[in-house]
Amino acid sequence: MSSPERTWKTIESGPHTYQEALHPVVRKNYGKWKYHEIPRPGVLKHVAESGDAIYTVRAGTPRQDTVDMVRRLCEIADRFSDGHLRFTVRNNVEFLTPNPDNVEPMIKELESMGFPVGGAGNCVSSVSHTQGWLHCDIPATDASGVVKSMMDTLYHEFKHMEMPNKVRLSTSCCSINCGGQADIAVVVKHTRPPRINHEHLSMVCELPKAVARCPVAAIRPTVVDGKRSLMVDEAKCICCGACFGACPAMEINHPEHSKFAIWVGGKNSNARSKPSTMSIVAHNLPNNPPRWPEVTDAVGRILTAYKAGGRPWERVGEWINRIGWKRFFEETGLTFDEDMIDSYRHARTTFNQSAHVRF
Amino acid sequence: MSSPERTWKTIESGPHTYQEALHPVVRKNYGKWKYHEIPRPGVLKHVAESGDAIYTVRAGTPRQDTVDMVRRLCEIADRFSDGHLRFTVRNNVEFLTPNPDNVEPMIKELESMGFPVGGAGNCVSSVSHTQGWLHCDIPATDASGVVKSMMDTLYHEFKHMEMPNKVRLSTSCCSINCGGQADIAVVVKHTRPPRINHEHLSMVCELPKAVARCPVAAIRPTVVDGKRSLMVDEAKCICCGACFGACPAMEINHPEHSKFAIWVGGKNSNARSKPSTMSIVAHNLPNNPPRWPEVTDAVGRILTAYKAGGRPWERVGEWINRIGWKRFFEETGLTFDEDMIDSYRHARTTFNQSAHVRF
Amino acid sequence: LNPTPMLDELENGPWPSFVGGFKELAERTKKPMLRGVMDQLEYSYNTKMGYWKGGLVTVDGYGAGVITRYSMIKDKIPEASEFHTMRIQPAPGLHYNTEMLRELCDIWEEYGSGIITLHGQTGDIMLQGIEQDKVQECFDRLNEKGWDLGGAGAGMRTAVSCAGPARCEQACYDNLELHLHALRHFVSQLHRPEWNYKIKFKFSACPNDCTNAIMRSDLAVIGTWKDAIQVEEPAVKEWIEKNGVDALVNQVINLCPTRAISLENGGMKIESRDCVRCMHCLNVMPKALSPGKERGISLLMGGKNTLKVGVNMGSLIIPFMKMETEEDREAFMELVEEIIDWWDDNGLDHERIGESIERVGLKQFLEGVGIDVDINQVARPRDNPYFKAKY
Amino acid sequence: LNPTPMLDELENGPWPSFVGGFKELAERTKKPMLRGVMDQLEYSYNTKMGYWKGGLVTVDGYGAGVITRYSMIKDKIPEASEFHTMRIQPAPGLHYNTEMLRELCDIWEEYGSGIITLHGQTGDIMLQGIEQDKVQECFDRLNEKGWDLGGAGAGMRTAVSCAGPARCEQACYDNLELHLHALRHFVSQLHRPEWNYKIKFKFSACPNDCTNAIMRSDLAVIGTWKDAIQVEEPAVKEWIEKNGVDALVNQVINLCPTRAISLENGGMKIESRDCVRCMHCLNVMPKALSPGKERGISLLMGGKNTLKVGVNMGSLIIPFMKMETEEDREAFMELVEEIIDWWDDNGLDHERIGESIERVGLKQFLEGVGIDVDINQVARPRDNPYFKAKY
Ligand code: SRM
Ligand code: SRM
Ligand code: SRM
Ligand code: SRM
Ligand code: SF4
Ligand code: SF4
Ligand code: SF4
Ligand code: SF4
Ligand code: SF4
Ligand code: SF4
Ligand code: SF4
Ligand code: SF4
Repeated sequence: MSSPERTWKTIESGPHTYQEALHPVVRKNYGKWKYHEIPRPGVLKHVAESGDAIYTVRAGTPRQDTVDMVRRLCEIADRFSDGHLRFTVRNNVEFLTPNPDNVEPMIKELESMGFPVGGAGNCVSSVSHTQGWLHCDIPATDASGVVKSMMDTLYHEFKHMEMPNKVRLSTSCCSINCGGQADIAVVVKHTRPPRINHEHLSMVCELPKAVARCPVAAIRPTVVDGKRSLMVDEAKCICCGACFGACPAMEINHPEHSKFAIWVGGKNSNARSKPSTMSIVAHNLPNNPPRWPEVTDAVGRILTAYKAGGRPWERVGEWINRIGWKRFFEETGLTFDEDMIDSYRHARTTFNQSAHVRF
Repeated sequence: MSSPERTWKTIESGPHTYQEALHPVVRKNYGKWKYHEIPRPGVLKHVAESGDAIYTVRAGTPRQDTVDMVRRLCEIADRFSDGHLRFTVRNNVEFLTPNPDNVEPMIKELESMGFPVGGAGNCVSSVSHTQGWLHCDIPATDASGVVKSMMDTLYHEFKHMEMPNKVRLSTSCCSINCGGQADIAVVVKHTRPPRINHEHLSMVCELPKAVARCPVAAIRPTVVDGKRSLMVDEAKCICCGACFGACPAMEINHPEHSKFAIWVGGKNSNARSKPSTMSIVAHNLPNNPPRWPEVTDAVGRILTAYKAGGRPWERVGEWINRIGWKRFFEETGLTFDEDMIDSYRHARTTFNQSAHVRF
Repeated sequence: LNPTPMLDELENGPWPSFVGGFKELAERTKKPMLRGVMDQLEYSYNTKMGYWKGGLVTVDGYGAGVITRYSMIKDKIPEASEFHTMRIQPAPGLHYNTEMLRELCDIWEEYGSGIITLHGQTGDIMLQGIEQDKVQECFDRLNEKGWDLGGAGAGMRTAVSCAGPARCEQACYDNLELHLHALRHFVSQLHRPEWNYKIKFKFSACPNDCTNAIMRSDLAVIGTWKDAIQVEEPAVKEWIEKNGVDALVNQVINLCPTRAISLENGGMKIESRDCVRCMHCLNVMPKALSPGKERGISLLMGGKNTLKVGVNMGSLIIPFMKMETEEDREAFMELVEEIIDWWDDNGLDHERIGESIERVGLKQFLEGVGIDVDINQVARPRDNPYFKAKY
Repeated sequence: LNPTPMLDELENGPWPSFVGGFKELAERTKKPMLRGVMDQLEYSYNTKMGYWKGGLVTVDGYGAGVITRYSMIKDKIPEASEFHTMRIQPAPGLHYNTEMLRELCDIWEEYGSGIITLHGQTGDIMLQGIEQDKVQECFDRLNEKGWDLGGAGAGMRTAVSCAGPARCEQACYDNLELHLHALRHFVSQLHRPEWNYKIKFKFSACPNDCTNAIMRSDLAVIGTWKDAIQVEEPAVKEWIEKNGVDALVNQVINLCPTRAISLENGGMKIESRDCVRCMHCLNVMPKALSPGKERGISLLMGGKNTLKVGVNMGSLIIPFMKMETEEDREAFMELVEEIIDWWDDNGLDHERIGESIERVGLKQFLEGVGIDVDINQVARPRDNPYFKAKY
């Protein structure tokens, strides 16, 4: 890799410094903010102890951006927020200005460029998602496409604050779920044990690594055509796909057998209830590009029910805990089935060990 | 066993019938009760839809009773409750009378015979306990003695309703805990792996049974003095005592190494919170007959703190959940230590997987 | 009586003393066995070890019901060399009339020590202290009077019921009747244990679970209801007037586990569909609130205490069954038969049914028995994608 | 551009389209790689399979930071036969000025495809689409401007911080500064991965945890406070006047997880010792309530997603540390070094630290690192007696 004509000596600086990236009003009131309000969808007003206020205008982006797009955002920042902007952990862009008069014109401008303003307060914000066919080496779908399809149907919910509380979505292109737990998550679910590409395997795989990767010890060494290879005990295999990450010959992906599952109730904040992992509520949904209608439909139903039935401050999982899983399935039209009963390591702790019951 | 001169032919009747045991007013209003009140400690008043009322007077017993005692209770029943009485699941005796005028005289009589009236409503009721040295084949202590010692110190609490909610206690003479989960439980805790009595073993033990009984596979077959025997991997052994139940040669009991642990927060009712298992809060307390002062002291501290700090309707475990384990340990003067961190099958589910924190 | 200085300490203090009782009995009856058992107990108090070992005593045709105890120190204390216990099944709900009890006492004094435990934790009357050669006759005399042995060993066990409809406004089914029915149904398997391990019923007529069924029984039959809580508005008003809105909020609304109750204009409003039948608000306001009218049972399975796997609370398996008629009870018996068959086929030796379900899998258990999957069976759907479904 | 009918469908609809963006860029810059990558993506949309395989590209002296992608169908579509990603660490809190961003864009357009992901889930700027022989020079140009590569492989990873004190009234520590400090401290282990597996920091300045630290990071540094919530009484009054007592009860009091808030004469009373710093009441009443004055961090450990063990939320390991001075930050770095040493000694290959802690035991981990046992580390003490203590 080393190029002889190189003149620059690497500075291992780690993260970029942040001071110069902060708006002067932010720098002045750093750590001295007093409260915030949400004067309208997509706009936050933070007031400092000093009495200073800063307005934040938030807009959605496709995440898979381009230099052209980024330059356009820079133009907005130069015009309306003194050359400062930031991104949120959910791929939204934010412009901070102390000048309330800049807010409306900036919104106009952003919208006209196709960046929807919203994503703040009790709305559906942008989807945290992953690489998919665009870049990853183990994906079963294209997260960006699923997300675009989904957000087209949730455009109104992004731009309005009509939900009981914040709604976080995520989408992931394999069971590993780089997109993370969320109120509602769309994640690929493998449904078949891996088929082993024996030819490929002998070339690419460190055998003991693949064996070690399996959480249920379903992979065993074997010999195929005189060459050392692996075999999968299909009765044991739980279709987790971990082996595929260790060895590309453990072919877990398949155009028809890689499906989608929908998950709900993930919550990472500590507000009220403790953080909670999400639960599966639908599986075997087809991987149906370019618009994945079955997936967007399921997500839509869940959101419709939550919007109608959630009480103020209830996150999706908290809403379900109050109304009960039974009613959740009734109201969304999804179906609870026996495979949704946990059978993994701590399954017992998910049994209903009480007489608490819903009818 | 069969005796030749036997004339009676067994009737496999199962439980005794109950109709004739019910007070006539109970029979009349069976299934038609409307509400109850607790007019004074140890007395319940149940009112039926018909307008009938029945008064229950409840009193403590030693549980390890005698025919003399039982006959005395029968006398009371004949005099004051039309020859009907019942026992509660916690060894208290109950007399049911429709006549309110019988209540006070009956209480006087019971107390004069040494049966304390109480145990109803928000009090400490009798202790659910076990066989101990009196009868069991695997006990490390005498539950009846511990219970008598404890209840002597809780006499006032049995007879008064000064607790935030019901308090259920239990006491067991080995880790098996036939006494069950309770708000506060006193249970023997083995602290040392079993010593194997090899001589005895060859005579009494079905070896594979003992091996199979161990939950952590710490028992292995071996040969001692030319005879088949067993050995214990002491690094693995978790001192559960299960093997001792299967084989009396796996000597887990020891005058000094069998200790007591105190547990809190067991709850079986579904009221409010789901039923909950109890948590260990003290261990290594000595097995100190005839009065076990260290044990009664620890129980006393917990009750004092609960009585002072619990809110109406909070059971012990619910009180702790509100105030937090940290304060529980502070207020009782007990000490949380590293062994109280779960290390068994579902340990992970007991970690504090949140930023919820108490100072 | 020999001196028992340790035990004598337990005669002090206000709580009724079992030692005092034993002594009184021994002095009156002069039974040597009583002196022996006290001497052995005193010896245990001194040496901090127990001295009983098991054995096998039973009655004609039965395989269980007597807990056999031989002394390991009979050379030192010969009077209590045998000290067996007869487990006797009381009436459901532990109801007695004095005649029943007096007969029991008389027979027991004749054949045994006169020590009676009311009651054992599993629900038996325990007649403690009898010699092997008196067991059969004692049993026959008791059996004549309607008493039968309780369970022990790897079979059906004696059951417990709460007071239930006999004296409780919360009762949602006739647990005494079902108890009688069920234990008679399994009477043979109770007397002749031949399963993997013990199995216990407990019958609580409402979710307050006054028999601790959820933790102490493999088959916990708990009363419940399907429709809305019955509310008597004037009594609610009365309660609020008496106790105040702060108490309403802090003691009722704020303690409902699913936030099914809201404060509305100073009054309470129950969103019935959010209610999980926990009983709390009914307990606080028994005059004002009662269980709904469509009543029945829930069946929870797998409760047991600590041994080997750690304490296991029963899990809700059958959310609701009507339990009013003889047919309802028969249908229930059929279900339990199927459940036990499954356990017989799938369980291991010394494995309680809850352990079998955990090991084999709840889904597999439900499929095996043919019980419908119901979301009430779990607290939540799984949080991992690690399954292979039949698609 | 070749026809991409499947992708074109994703240009419809109101949400901004990445396809539209790519096309615009491709049309303007005429880079063949962009046409290639769109053709390959279209091919994936048709065949429902992915066609990238990994490899090993990096820059001088580093062992990670570039995600290498070779096309498996380069015979069909040669233009995107290489399509590597450079992971770049942004400023903590994802703050930018336009100058920084413009420089980044200009360099990237010169050497790479011009596709930028803002941001990857781990917090990197992802510059997607560059060929191997341009990587070093591109990096050098970026590095000159203060940018450095992010993490990949079995080492320290890039971190994420929430807005924190820059724009949030809830911030309890300076997470941006600690982020910078920590990632610089571990910069070498980030660039040269040599541990068992990856390890991630995330920095949320309060328990709202706007970076999802608890689930997505092995080392979740979450702001908290020790003393009582600061209450501004007049603002509380104002809130109640505006929203009513019903809302106070149903939206605040009734949602406090530990029932730390009571209704008292129509007002609210916080029992500070019952508060677990969940943030809820502060979120509802930001004008009236603020975190206490004695602020610092909690450290949670072991968060990760599903792979192998099922999702694992981080567990509270260090309940509180002050985090104000450079010394505080240094003390924290020392602690983390010890933690990672323990993991290095005790972990297995491809085992995240949370998995190691679960396998080895929390008690053993605490002892190993020398962290004090604290009841806050567990939700409850154990419910089984199955341990052998050193007495
Ligand atoms: C900008 C951002 C942090 C950043 O530096 O990027 C942010 C900013 C704020 N968050 Fe957040 N949160 C942000 C991601 C999150 C996340 C993580 C995520 O979205 O992936 C969470 C955890 C989600 C979860 O639990 O899974 C999160 C959980 C919260 C909560 C707790 C919500 C709850 O009730 O559970 C609050 C409190 C609130 O809403 O009042 C909060 C509150 C806030 C406040 C009000 C804090 C403040 O006073 O400034 C900020 C404006 C919120 C808003 O959008 O209405 N923020 N917040 C993130 C915006 C994401 C977006 O573009 O939509
Ligand atoms: C008599 C008895 C049933 C029996 O047939 O034997 C019984 C009788 C009643 N119970 Fe119970 N419970 C009885 C054991 C239990 C048990 C089991 C135990 O004690 O081992 C429990 C479960 C304990 C647990 O959770 O571990 C139990 C949990 C309740 C509850 C729920 C308490 C809670 O808030 O968690 C109530 C509701 C209440 O207190 O209002 C209740 C309520 C009642 C009521 C008020 C029901 C009624 O309306 O008649 C009865 C009088 C209660 C009292 O003593 O104040 N009963 N009750 C038992 C008396 C035991 C004793 O002598 O002290
Ligand atoms: C007598 C009694 C205690 C008492 O004083 O009340 C008792 C006594 C014994 N129990 Fe128990 N258990 C008694 C109720 C319980 C209960 C409580 C209950 O049934 O409500 C439990 C906990 C609930 C449960 O079923 O798990 C209980 C859980 C055990 C266990 C552990 C079972 C498990 O799987 O966890 C054993 C061990 C075994 O069966 O191997 C056991 C074993 C024993 C043995 C047979 C000891 C042995 O293995 O040799 C004890 C005989 C003592 C004796 O000499 O009479 N006993 N045992 C109770 C039965 C009296 C009765 O018939 O009414
Ligand atoms: C790019 C990114 C998704 C995205 O589009 O944003 C990503 C992409 C990959 N992740 Fe991830 N992960 C990314 C954030 C995450 C996250 C979220 C986070 O960090 O907040 C997680 C869940 C949290 C966690 O750490 O557990 C995550 C959990 C995984 C795992 C499972 C780890 C586990 O122990 O559970 C793997 C598998 C592995 O490491 O073997 C993995 C592996 C991968 C690999 C390297 C696939 C592989 O094994 O070959 C993917 C490379 C894709 C590519 O071509 O670039 N990725 N990965 C994210 C990194 C971008 C960045 O640097 O900013
Ligand atoms: S979720 Fe799976 S397929 Fe998607 S980017 Fe992550 S590792 Fe790759
Ligand atoms: S998919 Fe998972 S369970 Fe199946 S063989 Fe691979 S690693 Fe093992
Ligand atoms: S707790 Fe143990 S020692 Fe006591 S009676 Fe039960 S089995 Fe016997
Ligand atoms: S005491 Fe328990 S863990 Fe130890 S050897 Fe016996 S059965 Fe095994
Ligand atoms: S369980 Fe219910 S019905 Fe039975 S006594 Fe208790 S409160 Fe009454
Ligand atoms: S019974 Fe329990 S769950 Fe139902 S409304 Fe009353 S308190 Fe709430
Ligand atoms: S985590 Fe807390 S401090 Fe950080 S942005 Fe969110 S609310 Fe503000
Ligand atoms: S911060 Fe949370 S726990 Fe503390 S008082 Fe407010 S709502 Fe209750």
